[in-house]
Amino acid sequence: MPEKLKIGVYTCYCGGNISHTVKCEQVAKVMESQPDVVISRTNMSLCSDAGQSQIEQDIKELGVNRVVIGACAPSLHEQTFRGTVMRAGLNPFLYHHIGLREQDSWVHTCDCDGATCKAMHLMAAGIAKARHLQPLEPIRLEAEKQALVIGGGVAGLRAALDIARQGLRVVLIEKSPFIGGRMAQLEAVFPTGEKARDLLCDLVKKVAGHPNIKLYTQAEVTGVTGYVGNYGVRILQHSRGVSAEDAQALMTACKKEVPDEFNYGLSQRKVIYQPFEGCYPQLPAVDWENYQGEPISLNGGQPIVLEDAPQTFDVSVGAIVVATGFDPYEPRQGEYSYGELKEVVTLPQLIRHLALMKSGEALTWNGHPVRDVALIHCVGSREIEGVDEPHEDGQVNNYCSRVCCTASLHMAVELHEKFPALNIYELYQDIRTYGRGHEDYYRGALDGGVRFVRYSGEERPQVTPAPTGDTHPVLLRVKDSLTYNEELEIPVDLVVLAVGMVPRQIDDLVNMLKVSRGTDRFLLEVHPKLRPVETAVNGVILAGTAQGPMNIQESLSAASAAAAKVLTLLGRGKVELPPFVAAVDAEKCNGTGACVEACQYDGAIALQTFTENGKEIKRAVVTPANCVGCGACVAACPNRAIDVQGWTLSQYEAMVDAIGMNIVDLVEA
Amino acid sequence: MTTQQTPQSRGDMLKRLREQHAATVERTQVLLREQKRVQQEICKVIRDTPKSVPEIAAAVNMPANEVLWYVASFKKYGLLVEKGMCADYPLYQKAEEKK
Amino acid sequence: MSRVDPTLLHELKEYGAVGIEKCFNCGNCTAICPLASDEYPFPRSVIRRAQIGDKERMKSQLDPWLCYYCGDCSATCPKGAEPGETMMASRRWLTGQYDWTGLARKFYTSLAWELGSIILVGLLVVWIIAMFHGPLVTERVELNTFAPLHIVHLADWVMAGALVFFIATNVLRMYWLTMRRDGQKIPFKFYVTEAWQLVLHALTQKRWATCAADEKDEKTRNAKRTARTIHLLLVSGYGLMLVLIIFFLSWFQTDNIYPLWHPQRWLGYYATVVLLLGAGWALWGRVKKEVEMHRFSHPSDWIFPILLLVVTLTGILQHAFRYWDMPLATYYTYVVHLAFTAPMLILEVPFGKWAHLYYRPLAVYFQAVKEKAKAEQQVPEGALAAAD
Amino acid sequence: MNNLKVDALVIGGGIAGMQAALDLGDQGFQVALVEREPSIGGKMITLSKVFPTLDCCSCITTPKMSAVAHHPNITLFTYCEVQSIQESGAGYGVAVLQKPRYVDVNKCTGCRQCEYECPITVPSTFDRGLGAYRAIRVPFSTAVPQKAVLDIDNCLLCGKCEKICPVEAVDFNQQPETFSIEATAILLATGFELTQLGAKKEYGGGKLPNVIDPLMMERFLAPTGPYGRVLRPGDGMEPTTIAYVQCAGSRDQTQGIEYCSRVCCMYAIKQAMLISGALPMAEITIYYMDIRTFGKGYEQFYQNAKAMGVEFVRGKVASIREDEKHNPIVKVELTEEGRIIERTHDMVILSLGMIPTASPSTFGLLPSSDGFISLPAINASPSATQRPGIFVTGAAGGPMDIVDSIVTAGAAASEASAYIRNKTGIGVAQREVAYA
Repeated sequence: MPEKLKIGVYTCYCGGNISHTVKCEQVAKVMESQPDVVISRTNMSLCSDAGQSQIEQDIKELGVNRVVIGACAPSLHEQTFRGTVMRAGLNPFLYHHIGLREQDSWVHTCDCDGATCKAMHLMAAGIAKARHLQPLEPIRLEAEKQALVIGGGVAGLRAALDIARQGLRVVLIEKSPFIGGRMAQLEAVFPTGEKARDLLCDLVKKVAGHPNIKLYTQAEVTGVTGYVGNYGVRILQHSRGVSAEDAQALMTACKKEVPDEFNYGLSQRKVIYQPFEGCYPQLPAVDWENYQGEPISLNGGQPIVLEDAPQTFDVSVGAIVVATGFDPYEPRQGEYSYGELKEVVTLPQLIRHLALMKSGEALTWNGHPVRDVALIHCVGSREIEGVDEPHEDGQVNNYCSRVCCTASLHMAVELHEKFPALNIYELYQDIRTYGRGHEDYYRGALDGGVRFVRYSGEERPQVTPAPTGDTHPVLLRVKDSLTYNEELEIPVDLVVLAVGMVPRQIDDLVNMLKVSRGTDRFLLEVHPKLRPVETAVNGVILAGTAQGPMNIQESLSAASAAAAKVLTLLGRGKVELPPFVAAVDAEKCNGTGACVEACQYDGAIALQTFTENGKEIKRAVVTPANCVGCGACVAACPNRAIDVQGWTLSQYEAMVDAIGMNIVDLVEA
Repeated sequence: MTTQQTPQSRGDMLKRLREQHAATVERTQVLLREQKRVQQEICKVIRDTPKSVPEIAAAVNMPANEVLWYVASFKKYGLLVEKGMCADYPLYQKAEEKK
Repeated sequence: MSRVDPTLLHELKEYGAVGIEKCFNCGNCTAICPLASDEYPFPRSVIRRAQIGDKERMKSQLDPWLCYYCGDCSATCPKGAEPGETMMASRRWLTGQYDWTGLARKFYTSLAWELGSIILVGLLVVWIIAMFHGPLVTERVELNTFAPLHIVHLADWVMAGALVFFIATNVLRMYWLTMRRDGQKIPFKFYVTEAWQLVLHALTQKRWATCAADEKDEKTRNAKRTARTIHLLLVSGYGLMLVLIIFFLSWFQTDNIYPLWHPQRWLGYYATVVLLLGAGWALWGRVKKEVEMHRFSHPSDWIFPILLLVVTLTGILQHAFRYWDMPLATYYTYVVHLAFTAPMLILEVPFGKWAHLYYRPLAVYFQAVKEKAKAEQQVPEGALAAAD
Repeated sequence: MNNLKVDALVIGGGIAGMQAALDLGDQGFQVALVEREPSIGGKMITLSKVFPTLDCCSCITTPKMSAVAHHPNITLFTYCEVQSIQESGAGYGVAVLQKPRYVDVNKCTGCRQCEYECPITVPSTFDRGLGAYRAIRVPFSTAVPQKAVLDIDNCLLCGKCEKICPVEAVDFNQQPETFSIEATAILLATGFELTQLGAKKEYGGGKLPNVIDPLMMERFLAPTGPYGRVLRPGDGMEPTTIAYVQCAGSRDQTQGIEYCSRVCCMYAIKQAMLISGALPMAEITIYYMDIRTFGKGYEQFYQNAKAMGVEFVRGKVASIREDEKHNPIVKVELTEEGRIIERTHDMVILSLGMIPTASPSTFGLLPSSDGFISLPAINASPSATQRPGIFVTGAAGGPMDIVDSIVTAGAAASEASAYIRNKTGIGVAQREVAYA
């Protein structure tokens, strides 16, 4: 004897978001008269404690056994209300959520009656569906108590450490032969002036010495399968090429040199190399891309050819932390005369240039003394569509890179301290020294006599070679809004471009993980406030600048927050997946295999042979953990033998019927 | 923690508390009288026709910002309702007495 | 198009600018200033020109002279950039620019030069008197015997002539830099019709009153009013003294003792009192540093009031000695008095701080002339538009 | 009250504190959360909508408040103040003062009959003094816990509330009580306050009725606001020209605050957008020195506002006076043109800055030169403080927006959990974890 349906219907005002357009009281009134509805209520804010308590109370006291809520988007609060329903002792999937806000009130702000009518239809459809809801159980799976962290920069290191020191195992992989990432290329860091590599060393020491962390350098992800709690990740690792015994000798003997990316091409390095003193691992590595099989003679002996023997192995992890970091924006050829004038460099290059200089040495560039230097802000950031030339993908970097203002003022202060006679100009749009201690750099730069010139993004400064005979090699032209929009000419010896941040080239990884990017091309979180470090893919977590521009402090915080999420996910060794996956009705299935063909996901559905009454028959079998519930198989099945649980065809039909009802009938029902 | 009290002992307790908080009670009694007076005056002004805050302020001879505070309070507790606009000012009228 | 010149900022610092580099151009100072206008958006206009090193504009702008240093800008500056002091330093710098001899620049940027010149001129006066003075009558005070009136008067006129020459040539340069540089055509008639402004502002510093009138805080308002009143009294004091000495020297360099009703007595006493008051107030203010305009002091801010004070005091002493009939004391004080008066007038008036006495009213006058000319240029356009 | 032993104590029930408590509770730690107000929710629950997504604020906050209240691992203490923190054993002993609500929370159902019965009306701090509530009231409609609280300083002691209460929850006999919590780790989430409205006398804040602070504007924009619509507080007029004065409490030496408060640019822009929605005819001007829209999606948000017609004027407002109709008049140099203008608006919002709510010394910590808790390892362990086991999250560690607060909450929770595990020797595996 099936239990009697008792549907509770709730129409939320959403603090006015819905009720400003939709006449919620009318909707609730009409819903009251729908079949099986025992209670229909409205609430100012259903997700509030009081609202949730009301639902609980109705379940307990009125015996409500199906709950229909018309409120915000289900993505926002479906989970919240599942918890509410569950607390009251009802199966959490006996509840249906209708997005009245996104689907109705927000899109029909000028048509209150129409929106109210639509709300009635949507709610009636929800009630119709609710009549067909069946209790479901989430898919519970054992979770691997190990996480993969991709990227050995400061965020990756911090995330790995934070996960590991709480008892989970971590596989940390880094694409390059050495860990430390972009932070290793910095010298003093704001706002404290500490040495970047000292800070990094402390962190690396902890990571390297931690028993729960396995570190792989020169390694990258080549395949991802599985789901939260049970990801199978294939990793390819290149060989180091040298051993502890022969490394020094080989490095000495190696003759081939290439521009050193650690110094942004300002110096050369060998193809067997260590990027900087104190790097980790200390063992030099072979740069296979540039080495290209060139024989090396050790002490006049037989020439040796080093060989890369890449290894592939699989790891099982419960969650994946993406900490792939950023690249400094590389200006286009000719952008601010970059690449055309030798006197135009990027800020990261200047940092390396200063690091390479001996202490007490005068500032020179290209052999010439530098007396006047200009730093241009927002290079590759805050670009304007229709003004700035689009990048390869047709987009412009319309975001702010967040760190460049403070970084370039930090540089200005440092330059002023080291070279007091230097004239420094900062060409900016807005000074964004927002963080703690950052404004001090602005003040420090002003106190040090740095001149500020404010340009508009619509008219960026022009960098041109100075006419022959001028006192300086480069002439900047800029319309300065601080000088009443007059055009200024600034003769300088060096132009420094404060380049922004762009995401790393990780298209393969993005495709493998099926995570999405925002319009800024950085990886996208689910919601900046509700789930700020999680991606839409369960178990894939973001840490650091892969998500967007951040400074070191912020990267560390984001990485720790990511670690907290991993711990919450994997801490108890189990994960729960939503039950909205395909289910085969054995009675109806006759093994056509159409579903298997239609399925896009590995191992989600397959034909299996059963013996029934002595006959061998084929039937489709779903592996719930691999199914995403897309419904492709449902459409393909000629026998209506497959349904996606929670979204069955009969439910759809009931909803369509309700949607199609005449409003008068609906009201009079 | 609260113990079950008889009405008699409750009355005694309140009396005792009022003695303890004599200064507060005195101050709030003055405040109450003032609030009652303002309420009566404002309600009188808007009993028949809806009025804007500056109009009420002129009628009861009080600063407009103070009147607005009272209006907000009366609105919250259902003593008056908004009744349309006059230029940039919303109009308020006394709510009908609930029976 | 102007070319940025980083040296101007350093130059201004030599003229005593403080904090000018701290300015991040928020515009607070200009908006808080009761005297700034769209045409003269100072102090930031001045600060900005200085920051980018636009020397030509710096030279040609009247803005620094239109400021009376009420100090609102400095008091409310969010960055502590002391805009008021930048205006002060710009006035010194401009004085140096107007002055073709180069002495003003030397005096403002080198204390040794300024003090040295004062001492030199003082010693010169002493030497001249020592060489050419008349007989020393010791029985009674006979100043005119010691320093014959007609010679002193002649020297007076020669000095006045020199002053007029230097002032006139510097003023001409000021006129050239500020009125002719920007290519605006200014009909001569406005120089005539607006001339009254020059007199009015020289005598009353009328604009200064605006600074006080705008002030909301009563204490600050009173302080501003006091500052203006005392300054006015001071100006009236030395103005009067100058007139008296140049045209009525015979009243002062005399061996007679006039009765109290005589203008020599009461005018002299009035001038003496206000000079003492003004110079003393200025010096005391600079010691206390309570009001904005006195928080920073360039050497030139000290030297001028000190000279004024010494000159006044020696004047009083000399008067007293004659009263008490002390011939030698009178003669020596007279020498000392002249030894301070001469450098004060010769150096401070055309090349020093005192130059603002005429540059400021001139700037107000020029501003008025410019505005008239601009208004006239705009009227026909408007009229034409209306006719269309 | 009995003494309580927990793994972590979170001080402050704003968004950062709630999130940190949830992150720790979800990992199975026992957490106590102490909030000085009668309800959790902090500043965030008073807001209208939040940037850059323009989600309605209660949609984000109220479920978190509810989750905190229902979490099996979180014990909530509202209307409590931390009095001292002493080192004790493996952690800290914290003395907490429970202020009397004069309402028995175990009995109160939040029916609000007492509130309707109460004869005394007082300015509502939730509405920043511009709305009203009664001397006994539920603090606001979505308060957690949904329990009444009696303001004894404005109480007539007439006893009406006690009489009407259907569950006899009103208890005039309640006394302040002190109890102690022993915690291995402490998370400070004490948040921020705005600088004083009247701090810069040139702006006339607190004197001119139509010059207000941004949290007041949040209340006007919120659907539960005091007027139910945007009106200016001076006379109830629907404003048509509205100005924002940026850096009214930050980056100003004369106010002793030289740092940037980090959120003001975005909240001004956000409010401008919301006003444009509520009052389509409104003209909104934002007077600024630098627009600091640095976060993810913020620059685009700024550009959208510009495209919507919000006017951005570069210049620091020097002074505000009013005309005879109490319309504020703003004086500012248009720095890009060198013109000085005086512009009359119906209403001016001073974008005040952020200062810490609690003095760091309360927790035995030294403040930094900016007054916020100093972060000794900002570039290594950004939530660590000078005392081991005490961590900071949200605006207590410097001005911060909600997005950053939530991330730092996760970070502080992560640091705290590692610390607790290290201190107590409990690994992830052994921990008996209770889940919601």
